[in-house]
Order: sequence, then C-alpha cells, then structure tokens
Amino acid sequence: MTTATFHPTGDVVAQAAEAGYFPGRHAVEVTAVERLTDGVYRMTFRDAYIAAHARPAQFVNLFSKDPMKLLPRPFGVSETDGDLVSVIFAVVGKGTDEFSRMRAGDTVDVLGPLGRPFDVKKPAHYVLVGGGLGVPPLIYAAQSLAAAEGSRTSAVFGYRNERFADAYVARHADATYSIDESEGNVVTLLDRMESDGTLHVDGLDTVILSCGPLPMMKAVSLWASKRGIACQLSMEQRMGCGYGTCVVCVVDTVDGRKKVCSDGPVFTSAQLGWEA
Amino acid sequence: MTTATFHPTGDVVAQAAEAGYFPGRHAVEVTAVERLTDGVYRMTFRDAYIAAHARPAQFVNLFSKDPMKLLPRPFGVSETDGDLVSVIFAVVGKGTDEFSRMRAGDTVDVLGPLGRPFDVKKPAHYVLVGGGLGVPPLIYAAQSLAAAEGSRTSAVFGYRNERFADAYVARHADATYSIDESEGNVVTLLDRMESDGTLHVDGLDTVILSCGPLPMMKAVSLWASKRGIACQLSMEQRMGCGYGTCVVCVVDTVDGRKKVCSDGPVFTSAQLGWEA
Amino acid sequence: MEETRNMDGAAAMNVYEPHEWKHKTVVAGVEWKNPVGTASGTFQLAACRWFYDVSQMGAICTKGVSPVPWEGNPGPRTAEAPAGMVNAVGLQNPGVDHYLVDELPKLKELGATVITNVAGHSDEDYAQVVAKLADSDADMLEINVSCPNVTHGGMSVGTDPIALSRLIGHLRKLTSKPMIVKLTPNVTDITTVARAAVEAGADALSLINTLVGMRIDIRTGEPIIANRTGGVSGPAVFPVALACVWRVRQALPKIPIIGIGGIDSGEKALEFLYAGANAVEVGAAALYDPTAPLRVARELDDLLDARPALAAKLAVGDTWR
Amino acid sequence: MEETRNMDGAAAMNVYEPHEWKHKTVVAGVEWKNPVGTASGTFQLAACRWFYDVSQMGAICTKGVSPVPWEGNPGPRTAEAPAGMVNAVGLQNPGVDHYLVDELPKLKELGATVITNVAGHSDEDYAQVVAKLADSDADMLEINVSCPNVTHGGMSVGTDPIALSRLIGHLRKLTSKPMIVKLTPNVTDITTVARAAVEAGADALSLINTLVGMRIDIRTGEPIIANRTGGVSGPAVFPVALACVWRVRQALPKIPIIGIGGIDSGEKALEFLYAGANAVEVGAAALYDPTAPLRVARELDDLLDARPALAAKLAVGDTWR
Ligand SMILES: Cc1cc2nc3c(=O)[nH]c(=O)nc-3n(C[C@H](O)[C@H](O)[C@H](O)COP(=O)(O)OP(=O)(O)OC[C@H]3O[C@@H](n4cnc5c(N)ncnc54)[C@H](O)[C@@H]3O)c2cc1C
Ligand SMILES: Cc1cc2nc3c(=O)[nH]c(=O)nc-3n(C[C@H](O)[C@H](O)[C@H](O)COP(=O)(O)OP(=O)(O)OC[C@H]3O[C@@H](n4cnc5c(N)ncnc54)[C@H](O)[C@@H]3O)c2cc1C
Ligand SMILES: Cc1cc2nc3c(=O)[nH]c(=O)nc-3n(C[C@H](O)[C@H](O)[C@H](O)COP(=O)(O)O)c2cc1C
Ligand SMILES: Cc1cc2nc3c(=O)[nH]c(=O)nc-3n(C[C@H](O)[C@H](O)[C@H](O)COP(=O)(O)O)c2cc1C
Ligand code: FES
Ligand code: FES
Repeated sequence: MTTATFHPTGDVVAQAAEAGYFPGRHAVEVTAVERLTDGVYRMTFRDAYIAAHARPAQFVNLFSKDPMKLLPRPFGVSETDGDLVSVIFAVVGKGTDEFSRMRAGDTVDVLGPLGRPFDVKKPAHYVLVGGGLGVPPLIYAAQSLAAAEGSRTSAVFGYRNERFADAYVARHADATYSIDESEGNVVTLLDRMESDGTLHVDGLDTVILSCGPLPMMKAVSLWASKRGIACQLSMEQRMGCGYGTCVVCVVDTVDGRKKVCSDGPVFTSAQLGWEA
Repeated sequence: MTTATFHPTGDVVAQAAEAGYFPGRHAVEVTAVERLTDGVYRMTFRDAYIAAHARPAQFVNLFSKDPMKLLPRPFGVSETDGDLVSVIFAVVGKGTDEFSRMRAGDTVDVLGPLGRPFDVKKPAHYVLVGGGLGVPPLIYAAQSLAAAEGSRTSAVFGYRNERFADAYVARHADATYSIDESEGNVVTLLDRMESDGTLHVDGLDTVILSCGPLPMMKAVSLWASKRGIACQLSMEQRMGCGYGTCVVCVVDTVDGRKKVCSDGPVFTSAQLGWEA
Repeated sequence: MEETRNMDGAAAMNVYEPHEWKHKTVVAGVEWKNPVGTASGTFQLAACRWFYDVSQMGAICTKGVSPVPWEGNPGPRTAEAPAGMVNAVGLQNPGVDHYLVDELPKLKELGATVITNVAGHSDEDYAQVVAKLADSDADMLEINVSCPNVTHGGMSVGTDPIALSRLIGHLRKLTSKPMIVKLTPNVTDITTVARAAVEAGADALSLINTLVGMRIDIRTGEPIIANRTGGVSGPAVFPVALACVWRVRQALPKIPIIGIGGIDSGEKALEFLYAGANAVEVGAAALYDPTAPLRVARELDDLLDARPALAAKLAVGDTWR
Repeated sequence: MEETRNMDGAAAMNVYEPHEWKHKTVVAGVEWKNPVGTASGTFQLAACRWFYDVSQMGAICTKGVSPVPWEGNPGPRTAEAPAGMVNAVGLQNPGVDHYLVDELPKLKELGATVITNVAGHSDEDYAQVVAKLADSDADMLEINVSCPNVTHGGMSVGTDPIALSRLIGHLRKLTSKPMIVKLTPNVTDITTVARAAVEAGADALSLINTLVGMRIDIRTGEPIIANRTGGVSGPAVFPVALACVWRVRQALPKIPIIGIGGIDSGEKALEFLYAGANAVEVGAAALYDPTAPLRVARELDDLLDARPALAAKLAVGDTWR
C-alpha cells in the first residue's frame, strides 16, 4: 500500500531518539480498523514509541492523506498493547471518514503522544466519567491504573444508545457502569453510586477524571465540587499544531486563555471555574 | 488499488454515450507502465472509447492523484490495441514522475481524445518527422495509416541518444529512419532521403507530419516549404482545460492567437508562418 | 483507503441523468433554474456543449467580450499552483459583434439564462459593448472591472472606487438590463468598491475574480507565465472568496451577490450561500472536470432539501443574512 | 503509486543528521546561517525545541509581543481550508517583559539568530515594545503591521501608507537595530505600503502575512472561527505571496526582502529567492510537520549548490533581481 511519510527517510523515531529529540511526524502501519457501532471505529496502529510513552488523556495527531487537508486530527489514546496503540473515533467529517476506511496494512501519519496527562500519581478511587466520544482517554486511564498499585477505578460511561466502549473499559476497570440517553445520564449514575455507597472506597480519596461533551463535563464538575471531590477534565478544541506552538487551541480558564494541546487537554474544575 | 473517479458513478463513458455527450473525466485501469529508456516511459490503459475514437495527433489529459495538482497533463496517443491506449512520456516534473511510478492495476483519471488530428485523408507518402518526445503522435499516425489504403509512411526520428521509439514505429511504418545527436538531426535524414530518392514515392504526394522541439519543427517546415512539400506540425503549450474552453493554450499564427488544444495541436507550416 | 477526487467527498452522481431542479434562485429579478452558474472565462459553448446539457445550469456566464476582437497575452498563459492555477489570458476574445451572432443566439436557443461578461480597456470600450448588448437577448450583464491581466481597464478600474463609480454610472444610462459588477479581491477593502458600484447603479455584485499571483520555473529562475504575474483561482482561493462575500453582505444587506472562487462541490457552494450569496458560479473546476458545474448544481440542489429556510429566501430573491 | 506528502516531492532526508551549512544569507547586515527562518506565530521555543535543534535555523522569528500580556480572540481560532488554514489567534502573548526574561535569553543561549516580532494596538504600544527591545539581545525586530485578527493596530496600520509611515518613522528613532516591516497582502497595491515603510526607515521588508479568509460550518450555517474571519496561510497562498515579493522587488530593487507564504519545500523557498527575496520564513508547514522549517533549509541548501550566482548574491546581502 501507499506510504505517506512526510519527510525523514527511514526510522524517524530511532533517528530522533538518537539525536535526543521527540520524533516528528512519521508514518506508521495500521494494523486494524474495526467498526464498533454506527459511525464509531477503533483504529490500531503500530508505534512502539507512542505505546511506550503515552499517558492517559494524551492524544495523537493523525493526518489525512489528502494534501488539501493539512490540519492535524487529534485523538485520545484509548489503549496500548505491546507496540500497538488504539484510538476510538466517531466519523464526523472528511478526515475521520478517511480513517474509518483504512485497512490493516495501510499507513497513516502520526505525531505524538501530545498533551498533559491526567494526574493519577496518587493512589485513589478514580471515577472515570465519560460521555460519547470522550470515553477513549478514560479507557486508557483505566488500563494505566490497572497496571499501577493501590488505586481503584470505576468507569461511568454515558452513551447516546449503543454502549460501544463498555467491553473495552471493562477489561481494565474495577467496576463499569453505563447508561444510555433513554435511561438518564452520567449524573444519574453518579447519584446512584453515591447512594449505594460505591462512590467511596475505604482508605482512598475519590477523584473524578472526566471527558465528554461540555454540558456533561460542567454538570459533573458541579456535582463533584458540591461534594468536595477533585475533578480533572479533558477538553477539546480545534487545533493548528497540537504541540503548543501556534496558540490556536485555547480554552478560557480562571488564569486566562490556555492551550488545550499543551497546557491541557486536562484542566481541573477549579482552573475552568466550573465549581459551585 | 485506489480509484480516483472525479464524479459520476459507474461507467461514465456509457452514461455519456446514452445521454448523447462526450464522456467527461473518468478513471481508467492502467494495464502497464514500461520504462523505455532513462526517464522515458510507456503507459497503457484500458479505455474502449478513446481507443475507438482517437485519431493521430489527438491527445488525452491525464490527471495526478494529488489534489494539489489540478491541471491536466496532456499526452499524444501513441498506439491503440483493441480497447487499450498507450502514451509515451518523459518524466519532466511531478505529474509525469507520478505516472511513471504507476503499476498495472492502478487507476488514472483521463479525458479525451482531444484536439484536431493530422489530416491524413488523402493517400500520400507521409513522412513522419519526430524529435524526442514528439514521436508518440507519429507512431500513432503510422499505425492509423497502416490500417488505411493507399498511403505509405516513412518514420524519420531524431533522438538525443537512446532510440526508444524505433521498435514501436517500425511495427507500423513502411520505413523507419532514425538518428541521434552524435550523428546529426532529422534534417540530415531528410537530406539523405531526398538524395537517395526515398523521399518521393511514385504516384503519391509527399506530406510531412511533424512533432518535436520548436527549433526542429521550424527547421523541418523551412526545409519542406523550400521543396513545396506540405507540412503539418503538432504543437505544445501549457494547458488549462485541453478541451477548448479557457483560451490558455495559445500559439501565435498568421491568423492570430489560436488554441493549441482545439484549433490544434496540428497547424500547417503556412498557419504558423514557418515558410521560406 | 478509498481515494476520491471530489475534494469534499460529496456523493458521486451521474450528471447525465435527467434532473428536475428543486431549488431555484432569483438574482436581481432574473430567475435561475438553480443557484449555480458557470464563471466567465471558463465556459465556451463550442467546448462545453459536448460534455453536458449546458441549459441545465442556473446561468451561463460567458467569456468577457470587448468592442473589437482582442488578442490577449502571449503564451504560456498558465501555471499550476497548490490546489489552484494562475492564468494570464488577458481577455482574448473575438469581440462583441461575433458574440452577438455566434455565442449568444446559440445559448438562448438552447434555453440558457445568459450573463454576458463585458470587458474594456477604457470607459468608452465598456460603453460600446454595453450599448450593443442593451437590445440583445442577454439576460444579465456582468461588468468585469476585476481582470488582473490587462494594463488598462479591468482591475485598474475595479480597485478605484471613484473610477468605478464613474464607469458604472455611465453604463447604467445605457441599459435597463440587470447589471452585475464583478469585483476584484485585490483591494484593501472590498466593501468600499462594492458600495461604490451599488451606489452608481449596479443591480448585483459578483465576487471574486482572481487574486494576483505567479509561479517561477526553478530550472530557469524565470516566471512561467509570459505575462509574469496572473490571476489565481481554484480551491486555494475559496476561504478568501468566502470572506469577501461575507464582508460585502455585512456591509450591504440587500444587494444580490453571486459568490465565486474555488467552488468544486455543492458543499462549498452552500458555504457561499450561508455567507450571504444568492447564487454562485463555478470557474476553474470546470477546466479539470468538464461536468463539474452541473455536478455542483446537483449536489447543492440536494443539500438545500434539508435547508428550507435558506431555500425559501433564495427562491424569492431575498438575502440570507 | 508511491504517495509522498512532501508536496514538491523533494528528496526525503534525515533532518537529525549533523549538517554544515553551505549557503548563508545576509539580511540588512545580519548574517543568517542559511536563508530559512521560522515565521512569527508558528514558533515557540518551549514547543519546537523538542523536535529539532532550533539554532540550526537561519533565523528564529518569535511570536508577536505586545507591551502587556494579550488574551487574543476566543476559540475556536482555526478552520481548515483547501491546502491551507485560517487562523484568528489575535496575537495572544504573555507580553514583552515575559519575552525578555523567558524566550529571548533562552534562544540566544542556544545560539539562534533572533527576530523579535512586535505587535501593538496603537503607535504607543509599538513604541513601548521597541523601546524595551532596543537594548536587548534580539538581532532584528519585525514590526507586525499586518495581522488581520485585531481591530486596532496590525493590518489597520499596514494598509494605510500614511499611518504606516508615521509609525515606522517614530519607531526608527527608538532603535538602531535592523528593523523589518512585515507587510499584509490585503492591499490594493503592496508596493505603495512597501515604499512607505522603506522611506520611513525600514531596513528590510517581510511578506506576506495572512490573507483575510473564513470558513462556514454547513451544519450550522455559522462561521467556524469565533472571530468569524481570520487569516489564510499554507500552500494555498504561495502564488499570491510570490507575486507580492516579485512586485515589491521590481519597485524597490535594493531593500532586503524576506519571503513568506506557503513554503513547505526547498523548491518553493527557491522560487521566492528567484522572485527577489534574500531569505524566507516557514510558517504553517511547521504546524502540521514540526521539523518542516529545518527540512526546507536543508533542501534549499542543496538546491543552491547548483546555483552559484544566486548563492553568491545572497552571501553578501545583494538582491537577485
Ligand atoms: C485533545 C483532543 C482529543 C480528541 N479525542 C478524540 C477521540 O478520542 N475520539 C474522537 O472521536 N474524537 C476526538 N477528538 C475530536 C476529533 O479530533 C475530531 O472529531 C476530528 O478532528 C474531526 O476530524 P474530521 O476531519 O472528521 O472533521 P472535519 O470537520 O472535516 O475537520 C475539519 C477540521 O476541524 C477539526 N475538528 C472538527 N471537529 C473537531 C473537534 N470536535 N475537535 C477538534 N477539532 C475538530 C479537524 O481536526 C480539522 O482540522 C479529540 C479532539 C481533541 C482536541
Ligand atoms: C498536445 C500536447 C501533447 C503532448 N504530448 C506529449 C507526449 O506524447 N509525451 C510527452 O512526454 N509529453 C507530451 N507533452 C508534454 C507533457 O504534457 C508535459 O511534459 C507534462 O504535462 C508535464 O507534466 P509534469 O507534471 O511532469 O510537469 P510539471 O512541470 O510538474 O507540471 C506543471 C504544469 O505545467 C505543465 N507543463 C509542464 N511542461 C509542459 C509542456 N512541455 N507542455 C505542456 N504543459 C506542460 C503541466 O501540464 C502542469 O500543468 C504534450 C503536451 C501537449 C500540449
Ligand atoms: C482561464 C480563466 C479565464 C478567466 N476569464 C475571465 C473573464 O474573461 N472575465 C471575468 O470576469 N473573469 C474571468 N476569470 C475569473 C473567473 O470567472 C473567476 O472569477 C475566478 O476564476 C475565481 O473562480 P474559480 O476559483 O472558480 O475559478 C477567468 C478565470 C480563469 C481561470
Ligand atoms: C497560527 C498563526 C499565528 C500567526 N501569528 C503571527 C504573529 O504573531 N505575527 C506575525 O507577524 N505573523 C503571524 N502569523 C503569520 C505568519 O508568520 C506568516 O506570515 C503567514 O502564516 C504566511 O506564511 P505560511 O503560509 O508559511 O504560514 C501567524 C500565522 C499563523 C498560521
Ligand atoms: S494547537 Fe497549536 S498551540 Fe495548541
Ligand atoms: S487549454 Fe483551455 S482552451 Fe486550450
């Protein structure tokens, strides 16, 4: 199949590492593209560097093969497996449509891992509250925390209808709760967890990590702040570079406009001013 | 492999025929790309319509798959075989480089056949005087005339070094003469033909059909006009459309600026004012 | 991966199938079957008629005509550019008299709505052409004060609001036909020239003509185009054209606008309508894909199905913003 | 078919390998290791240093700095366009004081030749920044009178030769550092503003800044960028930028020119040099390929081998045309 390496010859990752730099944009092999539900796909590609270094809420830029479409398409890393990296994405436009049609053996240009990850250093009960296409970084948070010591994870996922990510997160999370629009939303689930006592795990602080539509994240922040629960939120914004050089991807915070790609994507509810 | 059909679905040639129009730009299958010599290639593609309708000196627009490169690349038809069409081209830039890397099974977008052909209706001794990458339409002239009654063809080809087209034209021409730069040029050959009597065939007028670098065609025109020999020349110019709508491809004639793509590419030496 | 050369990935379609237009537009009182026309200089009947039924277009805008035949610039006249092209034709055309006996009657006979693009090197040139067209069958006139490839007339008028105002005021007296003024983007503030044209009597505006640009052959170090600079068109100019339409629409809420520049899909045409255009014209795309104008019209016709408010405004000649 | 995403198909190369520059340039008396710099707004040390040795660049032009921190425009600030992008950052930056303690010293320590891009909403703003930079380690100043994304200063000055002349004359008195004036293409005649800048004391010109453009989301009918319009950059603007440089070079045979716009390969950089530029800057290409500026510099260094006459002119700060 076609290769789409933008510039350096050979193994740019190795070359960069040897020279002491992060690898620039480079082509990687797609090993699988699976359809999870209507318009939602999971792509896996081989990239030992990203697989080794990515932390939860970090993302990768994927690039279209069409040179008319130059801007990066950022996607949160959803899982790694050896030297394989997976992302889960919805087809919303031309770039994601192209990615959804790729097949094993194709190549795709990639840059990453990028962004400031969730802070999951301290042992805690991490409640991973995701909505729609916000769930991928939370799956990866569950996977990373499963490999760490001392923490517990509960996935709390809200879907429009098909629960396409439950199977993935359930591989890693200690508990998985999900809900679809007909039944309620993630706050419904959080309320349930609060009342049935699963929200608090003895000896561990509860920390919410959240990613999803803005209104959902705001509601979750508010809910958490009322209960004194720390809340980290992974934000989205249209990007120019994804690595912090163009100041295109801003979000308003209490400290002014910050870059989603390098100051974030993770911000605390306090930084966003989303507290009660 | 990838398809690059620009617009209509399915068999655009059939659709156009049914509606009473010429087929628009459409994708065809490449059946072979052969290297003839350094930087010179022969591409064959399957297009029953072009194969059936193309006449000598008509050309086809080929299009790059890179949407950054929108303009047509025009190439003279060099041979047809059943529903196959061949072109011979030199790699001079990005588009021809791309075409040279294509392989059997790839597709390429094409529009044609285009342009006003050589006038070869009357039986004559057609002397096909070509230089460099001007030879393809002359090969096709030889092929077409071989199928017609009453005419004779002599190919007179000048090359920089490698005589890459002799084998092709010799399949169709009654006589093939060629020369490379170390020895002389096509006028050297014409002089020889004049002196050894092969220029004139009893009972037939001699007509020169020529295509090649401007200085060569001018020299041939002058040579012919001094001897009262009719001379048709196939011209080149950068094109916007190739089908007569944009007036981009002009050449200066005694009747003003004319379109190479639809008033030509064939002009007489009289039209070009290239007579002694 | 499936590659598709329709840059917006719109559904492929068979443009040869018969089609009933669902969404018309009205520009300065003239009804178009659909909101998509051909752009001047990229349509010639003798060439395009072989590829599709040209009367299916919303309108056919013909190549600029001058009072007498013009030779235009020497070749080469074009160079490729990223996602676009540069041209320096210099308005070669066989003159208005030829147009009146050759191109126009044939187009009208086919049932086309015709916009005649008018070129001149001087006010007098424009006036002569407009006077000759005043009683013709042309449905609309488009005054080209925006060609970057001539030294007199063209862009030199369209960049100067005072000269433009004088010219349009003069032409206004010569014809009652709907008069479109075609604007150049090569100005500091396109709303100033737009306003000048409208106040002097323009019934509609079309924009944009090409952006000044060039290419150099790195083998020789010299410009590729004989005229050195030329006009850039094609997808590359699309965002610039869209902003021009948007800004003119903000400044002049009522004037009918024809959006032009880089349109190669129904989706791009739709962006122009949302920016404030009442109709659009397809230019360069027709050069590398002869049936592109009709395909764009079909795609837009379908896209408008789901946008009844916009479609309703277009149908009565109202502006969207 | 082999696809290559380097639009000009230039030979792929390992930018991490050590490299001895063969061809330098001199711009307004300042020596650059090679003729390729980074373009303002697309380079931040904290981001780019992770990807390549930034001191390898001919020059580093930093993000526009204002007298106090600026917040810029709300997001979204970008939209994609064919072979390009639209941005409306609005000059967000932490202010000149922060720049003087944070970005500049670090760049100088790495050995970079630094051009400090200066932004302002008023003559007074520009003056404050220039005054603070006058004694700094910056090698050159670039006065940004061409940003289309601010309502005061920026392009509003750069489109008005009188305002521009006043501003540059004023700044000239505040510093003896080489002062580059960065021009906007959004003018009727770029040579007029170029001349105004030079006559008022500019030591060099850089061009182009972005073209005004926009995109609309057809799902909502509304502009994608919060600021509605923005500036277009990337390969799409290349032929326009090239013509601007060409025309300014014809008008002003001696002034040093830095060519900017759509450069993503050594070949495109070379076209700018042939058009009359003494150096170039790479902007948008660095966003979608972090090492692009260095790759362009390497490619150009090789292309110049075969062009000794051009290389010789550059090396002594002479102009080509
Ligand atoms: C940090 C981050 C992480 C993300 N992670 C995921 C994920 O894991 N799964 C997922 O499905 N989506 C994710 N997104 C959104 C995803 O980047 C967009 O859906 C995608 O870029 C759309 O590309 P397109 O070509 O299909 O859309 P088009 O609309 O054709 O793209 C045009 C331009 O708009 C940009 N764009 C369009 N929508 C968005 C958006 N919502 N956010 C940012 N840029 C956008 C594109 O990147 C491109 O530059 C993430 C976004 C960010 C910022
Ligand atoms: C009627 C006609 C018939 C031709 N037949 C043949 C043929 O049989 N064999 C052959 O090898 N060549 C032929 N040519 C020339 C061929 O079209 C060009 O070599 C080819 O377009 C170069 O494309 P590129 O992308 O490699 O060059 P690039 O320089 O990368 O192309 C950039 C642009 O310039 C145009 N261009 C560059 N050189 C030429 C040229 N010499 N003539 C016209 N356009 C040019 C390209 O079409 C393209 O639009 C013919 C040209 C014409 C006009
Ligand atoms: C080859 C060519 C010739 C043109 N000739 C004319 C003309 O005669 N009159 C005119 O008003 N515009 C002319 N134009 C400009 C187009 O009508 C249109 O305004 C411009 O190309 C932008 O649209 P596009 O990007 O769809 O091509 C010409 C454009 C091209 C490419
Ligand atoms: C995201 C972004 C931010 C920019 N910020 C600035 C700036 O602060 N000052 C400035 O003079 N130019 C700025 N520019 C303009 C670039 O320096 C350059 O002139 C323009 O983008 C054209 O070059 P390109 O096509 O290589 O990007 C910016 C461009 C982009 C894309
Ligand atoms: S996308 Fe460029 S700084 Fe964030
Ligand atoms: S190339 Fe368009 S008229 Fe000849």
